[in-house]
Amino acid sequence: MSQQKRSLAVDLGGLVLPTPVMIASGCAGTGRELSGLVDLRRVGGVVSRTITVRPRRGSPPPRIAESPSGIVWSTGLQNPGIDAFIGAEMPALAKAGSPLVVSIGGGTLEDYVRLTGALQGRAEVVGIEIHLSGPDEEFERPVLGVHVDRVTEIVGAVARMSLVPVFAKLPGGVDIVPLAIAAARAGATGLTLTGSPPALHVDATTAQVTLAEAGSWLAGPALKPLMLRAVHEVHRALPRMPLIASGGIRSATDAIEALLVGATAVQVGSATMIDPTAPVSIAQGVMKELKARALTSPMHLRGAAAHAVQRGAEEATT
Amino acid sequence: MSQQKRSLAVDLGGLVLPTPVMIASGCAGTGRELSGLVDLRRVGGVVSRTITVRPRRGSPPPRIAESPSGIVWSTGLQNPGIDAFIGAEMPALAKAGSPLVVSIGGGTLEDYVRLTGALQGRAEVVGIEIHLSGPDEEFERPVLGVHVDRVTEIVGAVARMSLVPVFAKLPGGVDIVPLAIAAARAGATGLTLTGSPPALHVDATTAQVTLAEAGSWLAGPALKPLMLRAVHEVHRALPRMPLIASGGIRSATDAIEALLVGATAVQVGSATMIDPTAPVSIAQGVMKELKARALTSPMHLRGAAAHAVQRGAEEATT
Amino acid sequence: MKRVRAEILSTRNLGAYQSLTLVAPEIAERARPGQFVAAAMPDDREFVLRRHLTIHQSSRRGGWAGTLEFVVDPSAGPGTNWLSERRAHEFLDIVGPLGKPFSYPKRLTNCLLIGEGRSVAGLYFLAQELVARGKRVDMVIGGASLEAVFKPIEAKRLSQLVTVMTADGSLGERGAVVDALPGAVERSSAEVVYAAGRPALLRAVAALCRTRKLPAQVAVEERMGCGYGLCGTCAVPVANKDGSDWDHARACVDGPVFNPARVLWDRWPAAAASAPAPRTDPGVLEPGVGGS
Amino acid sequence: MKRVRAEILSTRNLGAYQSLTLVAPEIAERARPGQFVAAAMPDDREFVLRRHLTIHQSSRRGGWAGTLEFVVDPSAGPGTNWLSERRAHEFLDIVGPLGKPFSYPKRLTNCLLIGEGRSVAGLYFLAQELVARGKRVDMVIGGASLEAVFKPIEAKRLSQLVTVMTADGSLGERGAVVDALPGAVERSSAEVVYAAGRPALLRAVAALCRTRKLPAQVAVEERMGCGYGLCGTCAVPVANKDGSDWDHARACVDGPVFNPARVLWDRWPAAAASAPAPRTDPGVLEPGVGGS
Ligand SMILES: Cc1cc2nc3c(=O)[nH]c(=O)nc-3n(C[C@H](O)[C@H](O)[C@H](O)COP(=O)(O)OP(=O)(O)OC[C@H]3O[C@@H](n4cnc5c(N)ncnc54)[C@H](O)[C@@H]3O)c2cc1C
Ligand SMILES: Cc1cc2nc3c(=O)[nH]c(=O)nc-3n(C[C@H](O)[C@H](O)[C@H](O)COP(=O)(O)OP(=O)(O)OC[C@H]3O[C@@H](n4cnc5c(N)ncnc54)[C@H](O)[C@@H]3O)c2cc1C
Ligand SMILES: Cc1cc2nc3c(=O)[nH]c(=O)nc-3n(C[C@H](O)[C@H](O)[C@H](O)COP(=O)(O)O)c2cc1C
Ligand SMILES: Cc1cc2nc3c(=O)[nH]c(=O)nc-3n(C[C@H](O)[C@H](O)[C@H](O)COP(=O)(O)O)c2cc1C
Ligand code: FES
Ligand code: FES
Repeated sequence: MSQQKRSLAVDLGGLVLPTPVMIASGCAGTGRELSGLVDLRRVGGVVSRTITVRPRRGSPPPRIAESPSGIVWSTGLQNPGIDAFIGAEMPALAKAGSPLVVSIGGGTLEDYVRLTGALQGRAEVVGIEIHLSGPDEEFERPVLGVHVDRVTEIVGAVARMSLVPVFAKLPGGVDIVPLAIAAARAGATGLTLTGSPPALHVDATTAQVTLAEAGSWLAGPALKPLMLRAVHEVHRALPRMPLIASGGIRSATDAIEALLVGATAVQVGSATMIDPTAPVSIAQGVMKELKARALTSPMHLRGAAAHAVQRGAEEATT
Repeated sequence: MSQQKRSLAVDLGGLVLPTPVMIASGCAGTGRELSGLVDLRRVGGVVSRTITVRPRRGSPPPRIAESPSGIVWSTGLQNPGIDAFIGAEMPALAKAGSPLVVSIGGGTLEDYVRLTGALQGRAEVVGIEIHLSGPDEEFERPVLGVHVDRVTEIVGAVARMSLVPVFAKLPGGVDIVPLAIAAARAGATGLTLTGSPPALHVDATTAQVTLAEAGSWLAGPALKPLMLRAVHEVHRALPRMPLIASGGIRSATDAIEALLVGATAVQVGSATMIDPTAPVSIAQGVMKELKARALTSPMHLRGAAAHAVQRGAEEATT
Repeated sequence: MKRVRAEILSTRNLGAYQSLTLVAPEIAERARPGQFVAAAMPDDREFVLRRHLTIHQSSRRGGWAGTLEFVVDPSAGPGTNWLSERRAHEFLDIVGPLGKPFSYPKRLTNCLLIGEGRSVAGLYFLAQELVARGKRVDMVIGGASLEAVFKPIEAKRLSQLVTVMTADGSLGERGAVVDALPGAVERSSAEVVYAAGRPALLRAVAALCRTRKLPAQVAVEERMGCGYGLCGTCAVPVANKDGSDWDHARACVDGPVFNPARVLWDRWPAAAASAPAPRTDPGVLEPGVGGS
Repeated sequence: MKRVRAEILSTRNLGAYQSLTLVAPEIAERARPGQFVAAAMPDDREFVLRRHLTIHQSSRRGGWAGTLEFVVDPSAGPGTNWLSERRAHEFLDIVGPLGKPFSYPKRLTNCLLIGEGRSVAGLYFLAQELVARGKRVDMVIGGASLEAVFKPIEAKRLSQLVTVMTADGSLGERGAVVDALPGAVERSSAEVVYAAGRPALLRAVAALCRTRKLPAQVAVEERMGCGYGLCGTCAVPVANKDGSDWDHARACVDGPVFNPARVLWDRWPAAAASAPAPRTDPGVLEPGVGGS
């Protein structure tokens, strides 16, 4: 083992990233902003904000508020639409030096098909992340990706069309294992666990719901124990599926916890907003940990968490 | 309005509580402990720990750990079983001076039927709260109350049998509106929103899952934005249904936020553990707020939150 | 834009506010009026985002060279309160200078600067630079009461005509800053208007300047998640150049200084809404279904 | 049990530890050895539970009447670290005294007290009360190194025979406390054993006392959610009196002092497990499915 070179590189079902620490969707700007703040060549990967077929102006301000150890956000997925994105934002993001995963979102199957088609053959794009937390325009349901039928249909279509690895970002705040199994069966290369769960911020003084209510979501450290449970359960159900942990990761310890319960890589969202160098310092911390444990790859940590206590509650006495 | 007497009393579908601030299940001890710490006559109501048919020893230690602004707990629902509970704990809890709601939990329909039967005609019990977050032993599913079919069946059976109001405590971390509608249709008097969502605590140093993994749950301030969203969505779907908010409430402001989005009462769990007088000081804070707003009842706050911004994201531009 | 660990050189209480002066030459050298910095909050707190602070002073030369000053309202919330309790020789994690600064008029001379409360702090930096460029500066400032009017003496020092408004009449005239605008524009024969403060005030400034056909720049304080363009949470509705369409601009990188004629005030709820209703008004609250 | 806002009278650094003395007469008057207090954490922190602290000293009489002392290990985590940074004249929100205390032997005389690290602090309070009752006290104490041995001089003052063990041999003998137990029991002709510390040490004490048929009491430190019986998180597996059945007792109200003969050590994972494996041992980690 000591002969083997130590490397942070991870393999997500064929997509090899230089480090396991990526920047989460919606927290990486439009291409130019990060360059002055962090050396993007040392970031494992960047996920673009979620791009839709048509441009979206997003939610009116305010779009952000705080909760205990959390951030409630509601951008309404503002984005320039796929054409403008491919024309300007995508080249800038790709040039910045980190592998680029494009997040796509929509309300109909057709949306996802068109988005995947538009990205086909674009050399800058190393992967597609499927955002599934928006409203379902065809089935008129508040959240598209909460239903096994739609996850199967949409992930299946994108996976069949895409020439690059496809990651399904499953919604947070839901019973996740059935959705994970559906996405895996439909052909996803890997899963991002999880999207921000639905949240609400209320201002008691003015008696107002502060942010756009249908599109407010929780991010930040508060999510960590929920993310760990989701990763853990899905890893147990699908031990071979590459998992990318997202939710509450801000330190190397957080990242290692996610790897220990089954993640292959992690995404850092709000921690990047607060400290743009976090994705690099977290990767450095993971490297330090590998050295301390005499391991050569972060993938050796994967799913290695032992169980301090037996599973579940004790048998009832009779 | 100024002629009317100002009172904190709230009416939960026929169950009148002296204040809208209750102590949540599992955080109120076994009857004797709280008396020395808080004047229980000034607490809106006490929910017992969840009682099962047979005694349960619960999970092995450790059973608690912290996460950012949260508590991860795993008691494994330790309890003496319904018979011993009725013999000793229930009288002590009732004598303490606050209206007593008994939480019942099980893995089969029969469990719930037997528990409701055992409580029938017990004058000390003003209500039943149905715990639905345990594993389903009949259907072999990890969480019983995540499925509309089982919520309908179990809540229906308990509601039909019970002579006192019945509150379904719906699991946290799930798509909640369909479950709420099912519980309402099945005859629940009200809903407790929500139970602790499933969580996990990992110790990176020892590479161990710290607490019993299948039974670890998140409590504490971190939950507030998730609880507010759940209450808000269910109140919109079921505007007449009495809702009891549970999750992250530790101040009068938190409680008022919950009332503003549709709760009639609130439960205080971890905040009672940290400060046993919290349920009283929160009620006092609500009273102060009523005075400041020249309102005579907390029920006037119910669902009064205005919406600062229009619902959801803006229409996409074309 | 730099990220630095900056030592606090000194702190001062100024009426209702607290000022902090930092040693941050990398930022101070580049800072221009209207720009801001983002200060990290301490570890272990339940509030995690950086706090954004308008640069009040930034000195490139002289005894204070390399220093940077900002002003906080300790009563705003936990973050500004924490900042207000910092003392000399402690360190802050600061990113800056951030955002697009005010631009200076090339030909025009008479500048009217309008602000409320602590938002005035950034205008003094601007006033100083304008005066150094030979412009005439007049000011309208105000606050709830004497305590909340930020450095009125400094306003007098930097400008020709100063109008001070307080809600309780404890300093200057009784009333809101917005009430004083038409008179002040008249008196100062303003050719250019600058403003900083709440959206409602900025909207009033925009309306006045449109009527009087005066060029104007306003600095907004929309809530921010990052401050450097990553998160898209600092939205301000702005028309494109030819007015044919609009989109949400990012206040942190496209602003915080905007041309008020291009802001779509009707699409900005905080600007459209009147001030929050007083808490004693029961009318704010419609009885819910459970109400009597 | 009382809840008080207690002023910090003084603080002291003691090797690796920090001691805090509070003015809390309502608690100090009732406190007995083995009991603990629960200190609230400050607002706005992301760690919210009270921290539990064994009472090291509690004075009913004399110059220190009404005071209470406890000792924290600042390196344990954020809560104890915050406590270790408190200074005189600040206030703490404290609930106590909590839990069942040690009981004193009626007839027997020779007491052996065993503890590790800062857990020894509570044993000194016990030793003092035993000595006041005319008992003979011997002690085995220890720690990782000299710095981590809590007040060895005080141990000497309170007891006849003291064995000090350090992992690095920097004070007393090289080794763990557990290694010194058989010899110490022999030398002290112990009739009663008291212990405090990690479950693994307590388990070793339990085994020794069972073999030697010595009565014993051990104070556990199981993680607690509240400290006063509300939450049921402080589980310790304990046999019922006749040994026919067992259940999880609550360390906070049924303990923290237990009869070690009734604790089901095999059902207590922290007692069953050996010390955490060293971090440099790759064997702890089985390669996952993605491993090479
Ligand atoms: C470009 C810019 C410059 C600023 N300059 C200063 C300054 O020089 N001095 C200063 O004290 N503050 C300034 N602010 C505002 C300051 O950043 C916020 O008030 C701060 O985030 C509040 O933090 P808090 O923890 O004290 O209170 P919080 O609890 O976060 O907020 C308190 C209240 O203020 C409101 N609020 C939150 N964020 C903002 C915001 N960004 N703008 C306006 N209101 C907000 C919320 O509605 C909340 O009710 C500026 C903000 C921006 C965007
Ligand atoms: C009855 C009792 C008496 C105690 N007396 C003292 C005392 O006198 N002085 C003192 O410094 N500490 C004492 N402790 C332990 C102290 O309460 C915990 O170490 C403390 O909660 C740690 O808080 P923290 O924020 O510093 O670290 P945390 O981050 O909360 O914990 C640090 C590490 O300590 C472990 N831990 C957490 N809680 C406990 C616990 N209750 N017991 C043992 N390990 C724990 C965790 O595994 C964690 O890895 C006592 C605990 C109990 C239950
Ligand atoms: C301001 C903001 C904008 C976001 N935008 C998107 C987005 O466009 N698409 C998406 O899939 N997730 C988006 N997210 C969610 C993040 O990608 C991430 O899943 C979430 O923030 C949780 O991770 P964190 O705790 O590391 O922030 C956004 C989060 C924030 C805070
Ligand atoms: C230690 C502990 C034990 C609990 N036990 C139960 C229980 O037995 N039954 C139940 O329905 N909920 C139980 N809960 C959940 C609480 O009732 C409550 O729903 C949850 O803690 C969230 O509220 P909070 O943020 O106010 O703590 C428990 C919570 C804690 C922290
Ligand atoms: S605050 Fe993040 S983009 Fe402006
Ligand atoms: S710590 Fe809560 S019951 Fe013991």
